Amino acid sequence: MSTPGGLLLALAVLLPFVGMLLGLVAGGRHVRRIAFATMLVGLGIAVGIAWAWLQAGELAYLLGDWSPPLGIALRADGPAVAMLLAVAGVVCGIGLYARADFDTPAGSSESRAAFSYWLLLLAVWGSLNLVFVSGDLFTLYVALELLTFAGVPLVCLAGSGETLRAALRYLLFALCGSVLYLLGVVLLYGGYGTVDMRLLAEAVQAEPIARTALALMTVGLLAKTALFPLHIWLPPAHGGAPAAASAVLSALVIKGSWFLVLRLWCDVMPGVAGASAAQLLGGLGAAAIVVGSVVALRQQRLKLLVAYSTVAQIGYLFLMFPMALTGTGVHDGAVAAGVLQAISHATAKAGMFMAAGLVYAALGHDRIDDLAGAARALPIALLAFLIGGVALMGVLPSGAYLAKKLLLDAADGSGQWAWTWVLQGGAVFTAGYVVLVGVRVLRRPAQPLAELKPISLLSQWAALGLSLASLGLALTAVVGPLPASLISNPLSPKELGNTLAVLAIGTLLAWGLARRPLFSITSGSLRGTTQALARGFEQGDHFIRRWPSAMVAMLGIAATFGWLLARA
Amino acid sequence: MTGNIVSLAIVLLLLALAVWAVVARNAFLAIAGFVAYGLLLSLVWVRLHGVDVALTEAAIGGGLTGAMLIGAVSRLRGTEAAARAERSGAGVHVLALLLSLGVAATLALCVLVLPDPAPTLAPQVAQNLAVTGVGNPITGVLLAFRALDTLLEAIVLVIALIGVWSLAPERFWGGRPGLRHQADPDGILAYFARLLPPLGIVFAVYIFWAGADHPGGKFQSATILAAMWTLVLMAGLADTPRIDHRALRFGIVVGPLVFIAIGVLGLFSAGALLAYPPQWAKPMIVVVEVALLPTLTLVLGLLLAGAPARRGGGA
Amino acid sequence: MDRLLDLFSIVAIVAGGFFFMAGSVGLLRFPDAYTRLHALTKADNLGLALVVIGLLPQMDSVLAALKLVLVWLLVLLSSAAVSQLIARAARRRERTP
Amino acid sequence: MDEFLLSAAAFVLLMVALGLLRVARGPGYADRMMAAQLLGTGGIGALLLVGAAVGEAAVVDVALTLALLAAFTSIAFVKFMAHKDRPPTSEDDA
Amino acid sequence: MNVETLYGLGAAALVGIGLYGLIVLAHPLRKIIAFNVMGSGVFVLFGALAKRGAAAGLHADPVPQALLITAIVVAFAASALAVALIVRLIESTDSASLASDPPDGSRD
Repeated sequence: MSTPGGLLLALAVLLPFVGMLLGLVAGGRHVRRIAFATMLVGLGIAVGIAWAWLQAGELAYLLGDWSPPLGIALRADGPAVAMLLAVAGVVCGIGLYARADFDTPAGSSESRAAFSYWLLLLAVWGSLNLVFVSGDLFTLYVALELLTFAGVPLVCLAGSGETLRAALRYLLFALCGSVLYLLGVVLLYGGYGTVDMRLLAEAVQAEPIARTALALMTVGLLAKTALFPLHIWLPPAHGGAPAAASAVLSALVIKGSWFLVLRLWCDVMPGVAGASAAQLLGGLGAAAIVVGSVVALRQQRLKLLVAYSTVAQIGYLFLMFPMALTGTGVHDGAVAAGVLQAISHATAKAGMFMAAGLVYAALGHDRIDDLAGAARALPIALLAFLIGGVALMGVLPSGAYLAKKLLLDAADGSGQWAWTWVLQGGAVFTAGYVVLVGVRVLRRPAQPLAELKPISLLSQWAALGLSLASLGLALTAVVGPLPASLISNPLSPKELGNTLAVLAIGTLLAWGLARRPLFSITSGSLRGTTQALARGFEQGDHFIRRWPSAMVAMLGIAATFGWLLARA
Repeated sequence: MTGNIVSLAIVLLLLALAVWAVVARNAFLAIAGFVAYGLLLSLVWVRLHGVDVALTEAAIGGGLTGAMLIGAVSRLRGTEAAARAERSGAGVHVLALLLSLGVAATLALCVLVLPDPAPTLAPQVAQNLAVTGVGNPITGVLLAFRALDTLLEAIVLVIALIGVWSLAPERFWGGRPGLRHQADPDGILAYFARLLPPLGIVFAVYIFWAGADHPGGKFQSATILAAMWTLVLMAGLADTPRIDHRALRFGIVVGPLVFIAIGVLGLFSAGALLAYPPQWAKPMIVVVEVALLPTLTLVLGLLLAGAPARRGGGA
Repeated sequence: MDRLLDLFSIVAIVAGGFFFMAGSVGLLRFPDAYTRLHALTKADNLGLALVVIGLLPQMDSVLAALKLVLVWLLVLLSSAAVSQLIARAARRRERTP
Repeated sequence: MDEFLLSAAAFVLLMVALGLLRVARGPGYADRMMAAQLLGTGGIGALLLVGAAVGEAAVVDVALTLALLAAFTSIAFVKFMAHKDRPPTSEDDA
Repeated sequence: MNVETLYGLGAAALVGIGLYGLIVLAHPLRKIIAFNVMGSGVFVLFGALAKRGAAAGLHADPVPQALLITAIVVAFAASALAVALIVRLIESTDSASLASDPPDGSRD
């Protein structure tokens, strides 16, 4: 049955595509105008959906009035509504940022980059909305492909050889992931005669077909999400794209496949996905945090640092699985934490990429070692960067803080002490690169900075706005559906001590692992050891990002999942 | 019994061709194998009683994909030799073999333990097909029960086209896709290009109209039309249009936009988005298919032509 | 009458099958690319022609029969094109021993 | 009759499969293309036979689509060869 | 063994063959071919399932067949985008290698 307000779900999906089609035919300068008009209406629809959800609870819409299994149903529960709303906000923020970058230059009727960027941005948005609300696994396959086809050209908008290579890697690897996902869908249809998630959830049994399907689909989606060790394509793609495109890719595109993993494990097949397989997902997440963060500290360019921090942050998104699936049903708090984490990453990472782009645009480079004095020259942009980083560290009142709190509760509840360590330790790594960049940009320059190129004020505020949104996300707990009791006084000795400890250890990490010493203290043998260790990580990362290793890793993980699921 | 022997022969040949397409010494031969493989796949679909799928596979699998790959091979510029040097070591080969064997074996196991009787939606489709007014159940699924998928399919193609166009070098934006083909001096190609398209167009129209009640439909029809268009382009008889041409852009978006418009109309006339009012279902479906035909033809043809590569002012 | 038509079909199709066999054997046994090409083009076109002729009486309508003939003509066309291509490839092979 | 048609289809397929051995043996580029050619013709023949056997009239449409697209693909191959004096990457030709 | 199982097993083998090619082949164009082989394996599997679902006077379950048509189109779009990328990559770098530069960690 369709619910009141359910139609909004269909509109949220169709509107961005209509905007894209109209933009395509109108062309030229109209493209950007149409994109902004679409954003305005789309944001309205997203708010409307949230409103309807608060009134009525879950929303549903049957397209063509055909009910599943014959027809396709759109549904939105809490996580879907939250993601819809967040994505609408982030798209608008990114749009404001990109307004100046992707303008049709005077004298030309249409420019390639602007035309493509706005249309692809709308395409990404429509596809993501479809991912969030579709209740049909096959439609989701199409949605994932849409997302990939829109994301790949964004990578190489700049058109250089290196970005083309990155885009091709991304496309090919993502395609492998899609085939595996489709294979799972096919198996599920063969076993249960439907691709509707709700009906599948009722029908599915812990038997070989469902296990194989889950293992294949999960690993396919992990490849599209770029969870370590399947992050073969992410750093070059996110690091090489124009900042406005990187923001889309890093903040939004990877969330689509992640969200689908969440759906599969927690909604469709929680009975098939046992606790031990969830431990593996969490374990990969933990590995992603360590490797991604260490390699991020080794980067010489700001954008690549942010790209590798995305590798680490994707790991955080998967830490919720061990807490959510403990073998006794699904822990809602952990799921909420995952969604919250995704949203805080989406906002903060968009802000950070945008800030990095502004730095590049103003200085003509983004070499971290040469950023001395940048904080004074570009206060808003670097504030946006650092606030985004601080928000990701999980400091009050950021969304990441709330997510961490929820997960710690869940971990306590199920007695999983090991994960509390990972959760606490993760913040330390984030602190590491925040401190690293902070120290570099706050330093006094040896010689005065060269003439800065003008950058758009709107873009700077858009970046800062998104970062601030991430930092203030925990406040939604006060008004929203989450318990406000999770928030404590940020200046209480416990919180303050925690934050300071995280910063201190982060500083230590930055000192030990960064390529250039953080302070001009003569480095002792300790730093020699940590440097060797960091180089080892880098080489390991390089090895695992070669095509054959990544493919072998993909299938190896699938096999491990299969084994764990069969054992449970 | 005899049927099984035919199927066994088909499967064995299919596997042999798949191996050929994968391990062939160079890309050209691999594609030759792949085209033959695509042809044989149509036979598989006929054996599996999927004539609609067979038509699609015949048009896309061997046809368009094969021609597209061949076009790409001529532009590889010796990168194949370089790729050979990059070949992975024996260890990787063994590992790859083991893992793919593992996946294949797991799948085979799944095939053997599939539930019996098989779950199916065929009765539900048969029961509800009358409402849609079309006789071909697949058309019914594609344009009524799962209309969203078909709409998204058209949008996927448009997005892929935007992606392909976005690869153009800056200076060629708005220009013509692909290389300019010279008319073949000895005329054989031009001869083919004059002979085949009329045939193809008649057949495409036939397949299109058949689609409502028999196997066929807009997609298969559009693929044939796109192939004929490409043939004319290859022979140098016509040139690709400039991508900033207004009429071209309009043709690209008309299908999905009309589809969405009719879907919204359903909201008022039938009470749900993408629903058709009962007596009007078939005419509406035909309108959607007619609108999708130019979109699919243009997009498929342009995807084959590639990114804008020339300025190509004037006609 | 039906019996007679069936018999005709059977004879024609068996003959067609024979030519396909001849094509394959020729492809395998003949000594060089040229003779192989010669054997092949004869064999497969004749084979398909006979199969088509054999199937004609089995068709329900004139339209179907017409389509059948068209299939054969189109295959003939493409095989002519491809043979030319193959001959060119074989010639080059000869030039560069 | 249907049994016969199916057997004939199986026979044709087995024969063209025999031709595939040529691909394994080579030696040249031309020979492999010939095998592909034989396979195409045989495949369409088998398709027609199977279609007549199962009484699915639309199979002729499939065959026609295949023939049309095969002609198109062959021309693409020819065009490609005409452009290149030699295939760019046929190491077994050199 | 019935026909559907036969094709189902064949499909499993096709997926394996395609996967193997995807892992070991170096040239991206060859990967595309392998990807298509693997994809068609998935399609044939789906087709076999559709055949198993024959009921109510239909020779096969039409829903998977309709999904297959969509999936074939999507796979074609994927191949087209990939081919365009390969052509453009070769045009601008004269190389189709996907390998990235090694980390220069040893230089500091």
